[in-house]
Amino acid sequence: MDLSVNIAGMKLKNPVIAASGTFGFGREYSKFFDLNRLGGISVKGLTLEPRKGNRPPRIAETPGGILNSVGLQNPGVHAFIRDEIPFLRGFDTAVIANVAGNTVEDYRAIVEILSDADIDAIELNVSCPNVKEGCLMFGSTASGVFEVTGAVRKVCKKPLIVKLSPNVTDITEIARAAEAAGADCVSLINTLLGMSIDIEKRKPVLANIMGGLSGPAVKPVAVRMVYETAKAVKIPVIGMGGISNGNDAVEFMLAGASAVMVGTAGFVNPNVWVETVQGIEKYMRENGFEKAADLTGALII
Amino acid sequence: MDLSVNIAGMKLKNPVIAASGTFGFGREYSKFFDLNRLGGISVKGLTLEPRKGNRPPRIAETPGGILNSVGLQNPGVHAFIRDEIPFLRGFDTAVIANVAGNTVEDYRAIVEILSDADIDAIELNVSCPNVKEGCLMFGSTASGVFEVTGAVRKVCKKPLIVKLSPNVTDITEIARAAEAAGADCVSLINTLLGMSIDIEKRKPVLANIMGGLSGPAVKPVAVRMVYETAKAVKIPVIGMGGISNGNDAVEFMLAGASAVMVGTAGFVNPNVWVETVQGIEKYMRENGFEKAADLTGALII
Amino acid sequence: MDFRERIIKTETLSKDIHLIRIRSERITDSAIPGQFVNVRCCSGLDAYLRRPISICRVCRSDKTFDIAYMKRGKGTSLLCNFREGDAIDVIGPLGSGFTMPEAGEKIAVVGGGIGIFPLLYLVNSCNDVDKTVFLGFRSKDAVVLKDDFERSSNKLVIATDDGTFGIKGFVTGPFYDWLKTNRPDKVYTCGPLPMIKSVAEYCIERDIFCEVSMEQRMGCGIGACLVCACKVKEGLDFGYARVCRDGPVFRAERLLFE
Amino acid sequence: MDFRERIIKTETLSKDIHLIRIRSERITDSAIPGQFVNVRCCSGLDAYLRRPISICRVCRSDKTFDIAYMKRGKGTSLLCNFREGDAIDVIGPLGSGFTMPEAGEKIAVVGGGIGIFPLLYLVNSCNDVDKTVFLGFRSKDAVVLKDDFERSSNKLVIATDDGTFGIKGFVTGPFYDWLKTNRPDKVYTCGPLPMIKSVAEYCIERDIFCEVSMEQRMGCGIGACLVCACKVKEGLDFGYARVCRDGPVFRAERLLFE
Ligand SMILES: Cc1cc2nc3c(=O)[nH]c(=O)nc-3n(C[C@H](O)[C@H](O)[C@H](O)COP(=O)(O)OP(=O)(O)OC[C@H]3O[C@@H](n4cnc5c(N)ncnc54)[C@H](O)[C@@H]3O)c2cc1C
Ligand SMILES: Cc1cc2nc3c(=O)[nH]c(=O)nc-3n(C[C@H](O)[C@H](O)[C@H](O)COP(=O)(O)OP(=O)(O)OC[C@H]3O[C@@H](n4cnc5c(N)ncnc54)[C@H](O)[C@@H]3O)c2cc1C
Ligand SMILES: Cc1cc2nc3c(=O)[nH]c(=O)nc-3n(C[C@H](O)[C@H](O)[C@H](O)COP(=O)(O)O)c2cc1C
Ligand SMILES: Cc1cc2nc3c(=O)[nH]c(=O)nc-3n(C[C@H](O)[C@H](O)[C@H](O)COP(=O)(O)O)c2cc1C
Ligand code: FES
Ligand code: FES
Repeated sequence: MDLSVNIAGMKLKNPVIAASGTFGFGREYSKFFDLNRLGGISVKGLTLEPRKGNRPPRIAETPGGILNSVGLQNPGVHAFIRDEIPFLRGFDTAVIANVAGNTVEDYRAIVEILSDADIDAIELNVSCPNVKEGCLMFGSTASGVFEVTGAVRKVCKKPLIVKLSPNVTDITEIARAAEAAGADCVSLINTLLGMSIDIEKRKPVLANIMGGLSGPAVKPVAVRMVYETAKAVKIPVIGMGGISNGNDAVEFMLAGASAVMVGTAGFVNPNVWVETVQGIEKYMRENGFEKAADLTGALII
Repeated sequence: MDLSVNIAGMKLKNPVIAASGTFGFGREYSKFFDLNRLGGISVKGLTLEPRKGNRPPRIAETPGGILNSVGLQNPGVHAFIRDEIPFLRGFDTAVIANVAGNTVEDYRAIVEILSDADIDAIELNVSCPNVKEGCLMFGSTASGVFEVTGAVRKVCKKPLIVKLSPNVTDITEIARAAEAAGADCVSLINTLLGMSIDIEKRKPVLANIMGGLSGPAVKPVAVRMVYETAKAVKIPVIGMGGISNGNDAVEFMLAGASAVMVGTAGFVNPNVWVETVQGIEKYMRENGFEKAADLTGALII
Repeated sequence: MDFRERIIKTETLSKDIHLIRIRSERITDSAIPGQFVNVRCCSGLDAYLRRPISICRVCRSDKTFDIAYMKRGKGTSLLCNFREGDAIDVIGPLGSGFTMPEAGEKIAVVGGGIGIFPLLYLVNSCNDVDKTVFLGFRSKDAVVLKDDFERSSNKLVIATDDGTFGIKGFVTGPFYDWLKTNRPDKVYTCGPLPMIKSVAEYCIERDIFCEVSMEQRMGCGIGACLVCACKVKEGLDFGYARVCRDGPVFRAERLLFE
Repeated sequence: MDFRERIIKTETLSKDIHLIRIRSERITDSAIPGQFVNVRCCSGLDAYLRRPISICRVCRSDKTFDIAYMKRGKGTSLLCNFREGDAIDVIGPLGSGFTMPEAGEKIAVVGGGIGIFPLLYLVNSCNDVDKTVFLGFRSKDAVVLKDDFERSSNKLVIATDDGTFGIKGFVTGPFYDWLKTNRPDKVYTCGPLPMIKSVAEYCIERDIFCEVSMEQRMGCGIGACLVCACKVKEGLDFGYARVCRDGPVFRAERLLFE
């Protein structure tokens, strides 16, 4: 059986990638399992300069999911290149640099820097709901996504993944804008904007008031958007949102995803990434799939 | 303690309303509890002519929620007036006629008919995700909502509630359009568009492929949208989406809702409506609120 | 209203089939064969919706009833954790029941897989009736409640898909053979779609009274949400009836199988 | 990796406080005072995230450790269902521990509410040290583990908010009184924010070594997700450290209380 998938010019040994922001730069989880078992790692969202992130509390538990409002706390792209890439390159797994900015110029600058770094792909986060200005604005309109993707494309020497926000009326319009502007791949979904209130304190649980919803609760919305997007664009789609096991991953692949990312579920079960790979394998074996790539879009309508 | 609330010219004995589509015309649940205990009932979505609805399966269970694709099966407005209003009027609870159509003309015609019927308010469903054409299209743009609300307003002699779709980039823009066109109130959220796949059959669980997500899973998205909307408009807001008890209802009211609707949770617990009223009462008692109306927007930021 | 009742015993009938006996005056006082209960499998979100399970046996004297279920997905797996003495939240009895045969009539009952459970309650409940029962199972391991059916019927025919028990093949085979020399007053069927469809059509062609118990995914289970649609004739047109309230038992003529 | 361990016993310490003793070589072999475990309270969605709970006692010889927790919300309520013999999924030991005092040193420990649990493991673990312990509780009913603290400290002072046990008022009162005539080498504190903030500031002013164990809502619990932020000094600026990995124990000087 062949678990490998080719997307956006990368060959991944399997379709399971750690989702950005849930996996740091891989160091912590490397103590729990062998990172070589992952198809890839999308690192914590990077910005040009270091960012402190938002005030705590930054997390709230909701029915079947969580809200987070980390707000892009990160050491900046230079520290990433200096301190983290060498560590990540110690493993045979694709390294995807997730990036964000406030202005088109920010995005262009960071992508230019990363284009010369030893990474496999760049994932453009145009959809982070947890920062006041910047990336959420780009991600919520087709023109915004077109503009930032186009600007970045000119300087990007790596495969370019654009990560889409689910907080939009029509995800296909946004995905097509990314494709038209030169994206090699789209990934979705980022978190759904949500809010939770502590009724005893009469205050929002998150200091930031709102945060991004992820985890099992969002899965049906994510699967729907992946399905719609995969039909709307020709470039490959990376699916995510609530994946907790191999069956969930298969669901996204049948809906049209070429690979998947897994995040929140790892907080509960640090084995989730490895188990997801094993689960996909088991499904393939039991259902007569030779290649993981054949799962993509194999839904019968 | 005063549980009553005034919204859109109606006086409700308490802020808890049965959500449209989950409560039929009240007959079934009347065998489980005394409908007099409800603030109001929003009936199953009505159309001008009877509708058959979608092919089954029409429901899928998802993590912490459900997808439905009933597709507005209903006996038509005339049968409602003839057969159901007399029954509903046997109870001292507000009757809200939830209506939908394919064209502005449909909406106008049904509202005109209902304006002379013995009901308390009309809830315009411009946001049903389960019918191919029609109401979803209106609900997803501010101009569509403005158009249909405006057309209906001219002939509507009852308090007019416009029910908003959460499947939009900016809910406040849509809510403001409804307000500008003359709505007396907005209710939200309708269901989030979602999809679920049976990986053994490799087919969508729902015959309709996609359906509307409701239940606890959507609560954080709903609370966020109620919070945003209540700040954006001056007309009252009815909040819903995943409410399962009094604490959830209080969460929506603190976020800005003047009343709440409860639907899906009743499938699991037919006592949920009564328990929600009791739960609000308990919270008020323990937290020194004299009037339920004082809960509205009492969030401390 | 409180729907919690006490579990009197639990039993494993086969690898995948389990039985729960519940004490409930509310349910045993009014239940009729063909009805079901809607069971909460956990108190939280893990199997959020209730699961519809047929009433399989009722003992009015000691106020207990049985449900038998196959362990399949999340909900039924959680049901396996229930133990004697536990409280279980069951709404019911729900839905329409079978039209009971008159004394002296001759009936045939055709059940497959989990469809046999409501039929046991049916055959248990009719006296002075000539009852022939046809049951289909996957294989020998899956055969359950054989003695119970045997006791309360005049004749019991079992078929298994793989021939490891009784007649090999679908249960419809021996039933149609039997029909060549027998004309029942009423036929009742419940089980996999291809089976019930075939039985229904066969009976309609021969103008034999036939009732079918249908399955569909449910929301409320009481008729309010319209999710449990079942395609039925409405005059010259079609419409959707509610399995939970208009059914689960329907006259064969009314159904439009897809 | 499998994080399931066996529960050796459960115990109710007071109305709201419960203790679970768990056998785990993995955890007892490496744990140090101040560390915590991240506990899965159910296998499903009802309390989705793990809950961080301090290690309260370790017995290296029989490979067991204790956690004590207050029943508050969904997760801790579910924890109350666990019984002797059950498996429990615990990741740990996690986080930084306290700087242990040297032999011959004099320490003071100031704990309030659920903050007392990691402090018990601390005082239990240091020998040849002069230990004075100050514990604050809401009221008499809430006083737990008194004998344990008494046994392993030189002096134990208890205060209750309502004066139903020990000294009336906040525990900081007797601690500051004690400081007038005593100068500890190290002070350790854990508990409600106003308390730890006051203790930290008091010690900083007097240039006494002080370590504070912090609480924050967590996601991963291992340092990967950055949700458990705690405001700390970074040069002349501030930054956010991770309670789960950079803490939960921090030097008082490093913290910026909000
Ligand atoms: C009127 C009626 C009577 C029934 N009687 C019995 C019985 O006596 N014994 C028995 O073993 N089974 C019976 N079933 C089928 C039983 O309801 C399903 O097997 C069960 O719901 C599966 O739940 P799960 O959690 O194991 O599966 P999951 O796949 O986890 O269920 C997911 C969702 O789909 C629904 N679902 C899945 N399969 C079915 C199905 N076949 N029919 C209806 N809903 C389904 C579930 O209720 C749930 O909402 C009956 C069904 C109906 C409609
Ligand atoms: C390092 C550390 C050690 C701790 N040690 C102990 C201990 O030994 N004994 C004890 O009783 N408690 C301890 N706590 C607090 C304990 O984690 C919370 O009481 C518990 O998480 C509440 O969960 P719940 O399900 O009851 O509440 P819920 O309100 O249902 O929890 C909802 C979410 O908020 C989080 N949360 C709620 N309160 C807190 C809190 N005070 N701190 C962190 N997260 C919180 C939960 O983990 C969960 O993710 C510790 C906390 C930390 C950070
Ligand atoms: C704590 C946290 C931090 C995140 N940070 C980022 C980020 O920096 N960049 C990004 O593109 N997505 C970020 N995400 C979104 C995830 O990558 C992913 O899109 C989302 O969580 C849905 O997947 P999941 O349900 O498997 O977690 C973050 C998610 C979480 C929970
Ligand atoms: C089975 C079902 C049918 C519904 N039908 C309608 C409808 O006809 N009209 C409407 O405006 N909303 C309809 N809704 C949406 C609900 O009224 C409500 O907006 C939504 O379910 C969120 O609330 P809840 O989570 O409490 O169910 C339906 C929801 C469900 C689950
Ligand atoms: S399940 Fe709601 S109508 Fe049948
Ligand atoms: S909880 Fe994830 S970094 Fe601390």
